[in-house]
Amino acid sequence: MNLLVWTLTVPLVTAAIGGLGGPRKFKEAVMVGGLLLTFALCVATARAFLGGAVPAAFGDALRVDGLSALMLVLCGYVGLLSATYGVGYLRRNEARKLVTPRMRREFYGLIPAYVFAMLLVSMSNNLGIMWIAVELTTLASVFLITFHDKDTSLEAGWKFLVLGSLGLAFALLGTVLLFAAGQGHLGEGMAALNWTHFMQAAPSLHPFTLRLGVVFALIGYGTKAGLAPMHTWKPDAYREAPSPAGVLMAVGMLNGALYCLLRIHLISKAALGPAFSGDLLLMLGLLSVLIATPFILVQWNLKRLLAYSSIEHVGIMAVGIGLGGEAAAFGALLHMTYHSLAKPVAFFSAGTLAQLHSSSNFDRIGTGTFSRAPVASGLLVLAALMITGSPPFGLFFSEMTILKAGFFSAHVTATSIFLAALVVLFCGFAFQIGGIVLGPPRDPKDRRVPQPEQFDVAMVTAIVAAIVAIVSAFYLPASLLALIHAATQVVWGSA
Amino acid sequence: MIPMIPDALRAFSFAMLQAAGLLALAPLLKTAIKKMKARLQNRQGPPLLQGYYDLAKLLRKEPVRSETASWVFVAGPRVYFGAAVAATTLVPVLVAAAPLEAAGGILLLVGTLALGRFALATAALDTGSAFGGMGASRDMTIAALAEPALLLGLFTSALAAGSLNVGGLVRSVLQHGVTFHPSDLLAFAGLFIIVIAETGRIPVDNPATHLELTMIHEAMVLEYAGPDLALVEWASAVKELLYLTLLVDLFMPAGIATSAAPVAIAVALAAWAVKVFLLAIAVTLTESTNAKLRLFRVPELVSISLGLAFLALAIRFL
Amino acid sequence: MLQLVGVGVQAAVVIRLVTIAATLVLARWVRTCRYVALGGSILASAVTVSAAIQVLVAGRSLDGVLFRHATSGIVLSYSVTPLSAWFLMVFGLIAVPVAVYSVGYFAHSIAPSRMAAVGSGFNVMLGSVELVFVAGDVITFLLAWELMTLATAALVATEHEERASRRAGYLYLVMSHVGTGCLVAGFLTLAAASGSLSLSALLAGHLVSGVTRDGVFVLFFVGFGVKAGVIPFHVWLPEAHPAAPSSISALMSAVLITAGIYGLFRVCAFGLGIPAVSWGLTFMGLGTLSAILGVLYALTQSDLKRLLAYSTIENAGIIVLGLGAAMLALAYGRTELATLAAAASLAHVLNHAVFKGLLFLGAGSVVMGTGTRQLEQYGGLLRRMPWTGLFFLVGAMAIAGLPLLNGFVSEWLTFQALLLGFSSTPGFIRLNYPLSAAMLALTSALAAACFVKVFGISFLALPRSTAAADAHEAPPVMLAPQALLAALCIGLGLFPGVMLRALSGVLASLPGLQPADRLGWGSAGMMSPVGSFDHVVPAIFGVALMGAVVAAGVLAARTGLAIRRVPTWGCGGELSARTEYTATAFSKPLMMIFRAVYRPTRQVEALAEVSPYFPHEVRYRSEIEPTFERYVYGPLLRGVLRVANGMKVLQAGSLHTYLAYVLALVVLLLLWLGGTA
Amino acid sequence: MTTSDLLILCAAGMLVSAYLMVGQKALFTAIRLYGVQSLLLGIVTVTTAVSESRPELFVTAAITVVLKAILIPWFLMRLIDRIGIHREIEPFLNVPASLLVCLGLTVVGYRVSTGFPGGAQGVSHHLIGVALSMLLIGLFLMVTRKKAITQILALLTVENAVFLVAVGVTPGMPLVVELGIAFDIIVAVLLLGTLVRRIVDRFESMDVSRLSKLKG
Repeated sequence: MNLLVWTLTVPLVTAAIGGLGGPRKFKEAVMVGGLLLTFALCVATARAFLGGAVPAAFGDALRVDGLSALMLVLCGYVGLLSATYGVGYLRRNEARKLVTPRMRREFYGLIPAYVFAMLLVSMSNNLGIMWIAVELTTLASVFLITFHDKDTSLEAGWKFLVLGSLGLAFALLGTVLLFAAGQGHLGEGMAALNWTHFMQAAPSLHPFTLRLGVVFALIGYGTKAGLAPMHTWKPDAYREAPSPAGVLMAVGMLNGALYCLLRIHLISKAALGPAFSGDLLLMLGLLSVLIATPFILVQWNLKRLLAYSSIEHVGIMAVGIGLGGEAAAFGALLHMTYHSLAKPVAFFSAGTLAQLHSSSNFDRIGTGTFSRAPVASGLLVLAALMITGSPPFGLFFSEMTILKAGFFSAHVTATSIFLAALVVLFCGFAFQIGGIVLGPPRDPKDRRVPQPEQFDVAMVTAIVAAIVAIVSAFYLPASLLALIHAATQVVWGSA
Repeated sequence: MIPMIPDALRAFSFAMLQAAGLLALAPLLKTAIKKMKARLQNRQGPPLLQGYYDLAKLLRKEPVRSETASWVFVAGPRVYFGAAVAATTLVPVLVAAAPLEAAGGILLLVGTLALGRFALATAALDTGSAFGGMGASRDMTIAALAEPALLLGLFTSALAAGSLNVGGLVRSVLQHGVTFHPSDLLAFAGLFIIVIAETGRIPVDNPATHLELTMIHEAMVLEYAGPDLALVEWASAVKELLYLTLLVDLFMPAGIATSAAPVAIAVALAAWAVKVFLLAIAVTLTESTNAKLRLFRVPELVSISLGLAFLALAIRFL
Repeated sequence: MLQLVGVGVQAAVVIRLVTIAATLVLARWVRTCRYVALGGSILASAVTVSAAIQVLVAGRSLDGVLFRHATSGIVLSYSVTPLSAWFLMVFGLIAVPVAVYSVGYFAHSIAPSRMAAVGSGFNVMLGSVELVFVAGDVITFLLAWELMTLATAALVATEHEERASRRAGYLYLVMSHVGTGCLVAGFLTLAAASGSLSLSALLAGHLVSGVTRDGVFVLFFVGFGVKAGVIPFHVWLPEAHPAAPSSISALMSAVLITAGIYGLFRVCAFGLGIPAVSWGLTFMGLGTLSAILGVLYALTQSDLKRLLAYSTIENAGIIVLGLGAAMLALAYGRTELATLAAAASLAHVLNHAVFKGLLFLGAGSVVMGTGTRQLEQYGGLLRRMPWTGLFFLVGAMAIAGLPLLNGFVSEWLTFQALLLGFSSTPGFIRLNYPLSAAMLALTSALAAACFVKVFGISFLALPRSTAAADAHEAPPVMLAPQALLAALCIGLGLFPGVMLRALSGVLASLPGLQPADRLGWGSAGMMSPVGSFDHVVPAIFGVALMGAVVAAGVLAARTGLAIRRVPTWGCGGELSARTEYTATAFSKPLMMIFRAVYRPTRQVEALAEVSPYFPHEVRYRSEIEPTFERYVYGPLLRGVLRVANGMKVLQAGSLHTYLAYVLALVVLLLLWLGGTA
Repeated sequence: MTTSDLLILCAAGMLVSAYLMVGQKALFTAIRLYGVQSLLLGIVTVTTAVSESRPELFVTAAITVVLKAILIPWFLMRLIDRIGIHREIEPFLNVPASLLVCLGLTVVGYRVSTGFPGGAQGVSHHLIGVALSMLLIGLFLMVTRKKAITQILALLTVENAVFLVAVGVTPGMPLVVELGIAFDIIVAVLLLGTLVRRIVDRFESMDVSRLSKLKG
């Protein structure tokens, strides 16, 4: 059976088993094992691609090119991480009698399901399938957001669902309009919605319809990616979702949505030239970075902080793509890669701290966590340095690449604003993280005495993720690098 | 470039000679001013040799030191004295060349005097008496305010003469012929004020006061006795003479010897004595016609001299 | 030989990395960890210095590749120019002694649990500074620059339980980061113009012109000015220095500031083509301002390290003043003058590093010995800590610019530059030279007053607190470095020619300058390049001075009588520390005279029981107004936060608002698309 | 009357239904209006299928009618019966003003529709114009209405608009995609429904404007 199909089946099956029930150990084993296998399959697929093959299934509805391959590997990796961390996460809650059977079912069922949806997005070559897959991620994440079933989580869930569905409606309209733009040039049936066909037919697409379609598609998928001003669901969702799910959203959903944006952008680029959708992306990206800035400066909650940081990062990537040019595109993809590697560390350490203090609000966490949770705090600082693009970590290089491209391009003013925002962002982050990590240890008389930090599977996952992220800054496996370059070829091929 | 050994020897012996001469004459100047002042107040005043008697007495006295003081207290007067004496080797007195001209010029001179002051002020803090600190603080304050005016005044002449080395300066003035330029007057006035301030004369400081609270220099050396005090007094006297000589060199070098011929030397000596004496009279008149200023009025005085110096510079070179 | 240099640079980096790794691994074994960290640091610095000296000797710069970031295709390259070699040498002269000192210092004042962190931070900081000096391309430079900032910030916040330390660290971090932002913008603008990333290509000048050029200049000036501590970008400095451990403070003053100066030299002065007149004037003006305000603020401080920090601002000002003179000279095409001024500036970089390093190390010993930074708590330390006292005195005299010590040398050169500038600059602009000269004179005199106060109040007379009364002398391992630096102060003071000879090649390598061999006069003397305007040979004078001092000693010792020790007269009362003159009192007259600058506020309350004329206790507190903090940075920060808070309404929690954003965006885009194909 | 007239009539009908939704507050009526709207959409689909002889559109029509004109309205009615809340509370913008805004939005929609191949005349032009206007009006409803149910209805209106476009300007989406989309919509509606239930249970109200704890 086809490699891609396997890659999709495994997480689906895992989800099914996880959702059904059974002893905890068994479920844990299934989830971790399944997602490990999935990751392996993703890597295998990528290898196959690098081997020169173009893995495809269902008449090119699923097709793996450079971009997809990169996405697959990243999604697989993040899926695995969130599975292992998730096991630890749930165990911690079990230990504190916080877990209901419903939660177990949802947790072990939804996380693999989510991974499945992400993978489906990443390998979809058919705009219709792509849309359906994205919708699936949305539906799955609603449960994860309302996982803890608190007032706030209901609120967050509702907002997410309404905004998300609206976005998807727009995305659908966009898809329809793109399809309409290709009247009679796309062929018949299922294949008519294939991205590859669009690329071939690009010159003969009807420009206005196409423009309209691109606009709606960008808004639609932009909502999922969390580009401003459609970003508003993100802080709420991230705060409410359990950290493992948070990672899936912050990396998986973000990458997936970015993937969709890229596909649309590429069609429009092929048909209308890079300027049209490029400028739109640049504008939205810049807006995102600018919007994220003040909220990071005056933030009151650790996870919301991370949410705004991911709004910032999707903005950075959008800017990178919008700037145009191979260097910038490469920078954006490199940024995506490094972000996918670094963000989990942030989520895991923050999640741990939040669990220890049974809240992610700064006032509850207090100051001087170094003294009571050295490992988590250390990782948090490390992660903060990484995601603020400090040297010598990877994001420094990717941001430098983008900035350089920006100053070399015609968009100097935009890039300068962008740079200024980055500076302020860094300061805000330093302030917030420093505020909780440093300082005197909170007084022992405090009644909300935090849990002690213990060395469990979640912690191990966090540490491993951190090591991977650090090493990757200096050394990326040649094959992964090849993938990034291949992806760059797709996004800004000389062809 | 560095003077060969024989020249070095010659230079140093010359230096010693000149230093000794100034050392010998300094007490005389001090007493002379005292006496003239007394006369202006219809008093008899001390005998002209009083300065020498005092020094002799002090040098013979038993040295008394505070038990809270450290070696810095001992070093203070010696460095102060040394600096004052060494400084004399940088200015020409009778011959149009400073003995240690090779060593440096005006900047070094000013620096050396600052060094002496630094040493004495530091030492003054060593005894733990409040007056020492008070004196040190005030002395450093006034010196700090005087410094820019002093240097600017000196720079004016130096720039005019195209040399920052006192000897070279004198020579170039001589060879261009002693001419008068209005800026000289301003510069001179400015520098004269500074000399008054630096030598602790009325209206800045009152060398004759016995009320500690109004003291500046005197307060600083209040804890010294015997030989130490002698060194301080003597050094101050030399410093004063040095300043007057500097004024002479800068503004009325006429008569200074350009060769080592005995006659020339003799003439130079006479000329120098007269000029210094005139300046001494000027100092006396200032002292007796002014009242001592409050400490916080001193800045105004000094800023006047700074203004004068700057004006001199301006009208000379613009 | 030059190949060796390359090896040296790489070797140094490798040693650093290994050291850092080892330090972290050995975290558990505190002693070993400390020795490894500092030993490695010493080794690395030594290697760097040797490399630097080779370049100085060869007089040619050397380029090479350090590390190739395969992922982003970014290449980190190094290029040791004579200029960077000079700064590297300065760096090494301080870094090695400080490391030795820290062997003793850390053992005493760093919590064992933090040894690994501090040790590795120490190495990261030094390594990144080295990298800043040798960076051959923009990315390397920015990377090193940012790393340097982060490491230093972390070290400043070592005592992060103290609010002050956190605040200082954060203030420093933010200001430097804004600076870095400016640098990124500036460098990338140049890079875009040149199409290359190598500094040598970027800084060839002529890349940009007109407004762009001025804009870039401003960017760089801000970027480097922050690090250099030039007023008005100085506010972080007096906060960060006291907060950091003393050996780190020494590094910050002597090395970190120097990195900023390096930038000003490399880019602002000699990297953007022939400087504009306005640039030179800006530098001279702000330099003078920094010098005078720095020393004035230093005067009134009662916290020893804070005082030293302000005096660092003063010296940075003097350096920048010299540089400004050089730039102005270049603008008028006066090579000789430019060379002289640049020489003065570079010389002062070295001298300041030496004596300020010395002073901070001394301060470290004192703080360690007494456990406080407050001058008012010291007194009589010379008895308990004779050696520290002696070395500190040397440093104090050097920084006061007294002859025979190195401070005098660079001040002499600066004065020469200013005077020469006056006589060789056309028009009214020339008048700013004597003004600067006068201010410089005032500065050095005030510095003298300031350090009389520091030394006198802390080391002399009676102890003012029990802490001072039972202070203990620092161990030899901490004294030796001070001895070395003190010796350097004297050596450089007596043989300035040596330094100038070393500078000659450096100056020759700077565009628009000529070799400065005419400055040195033998190895003992200096002379002004034009005619026989002025020269100085401190050594000769030193002999005379020694002679005179000895003579004085003999003269005074002539009477054979034994010395009688008596208590100091306590005005009738019995003498105690409370009757001593305090640091505050010492600087009071100047505070009154310059009240326009200080805007002092004072409150005196006399607690009297019987009659107001006999208070049994008088409380006096006086503080000077932190002008820049209050009128520039405070409002700025508040403004930013206000805006940020205002933005919060965007995320007020109402789903309807969020939907409205989307509606608005859609409608806007639709209108923008219009219709009618 | 020609097919094109029929199409335009239905489209107009849909637009009117959207306007009516804006115009009143009774939830039942709103749901019925939605049902009618979906029915009209179905008719449009069938008509196009006949006129352009595109049999696969019959399936689409079937899905539309069954799903949107019957199932979903039924589900929503049941929902509000359970909850027992029947009237929309005062919206953020009063009715006359809302209608004015919607008028403006319609203008925008039509203006844009002139950019299509059909140009400013022909059926497709009207269909697109109506669709885009409905889309904007739906979105506007979501912005102004406070009740969760109304927001769902508004969302579904937007969905209808999208389908109208699909029918109006495309040769019909591929069947698989159609089914997928339909499935997704069902799930979405169910999800929304359950969420509404939970919200009501929790907050004793369906007023989503009260859900504003999460700020900043």
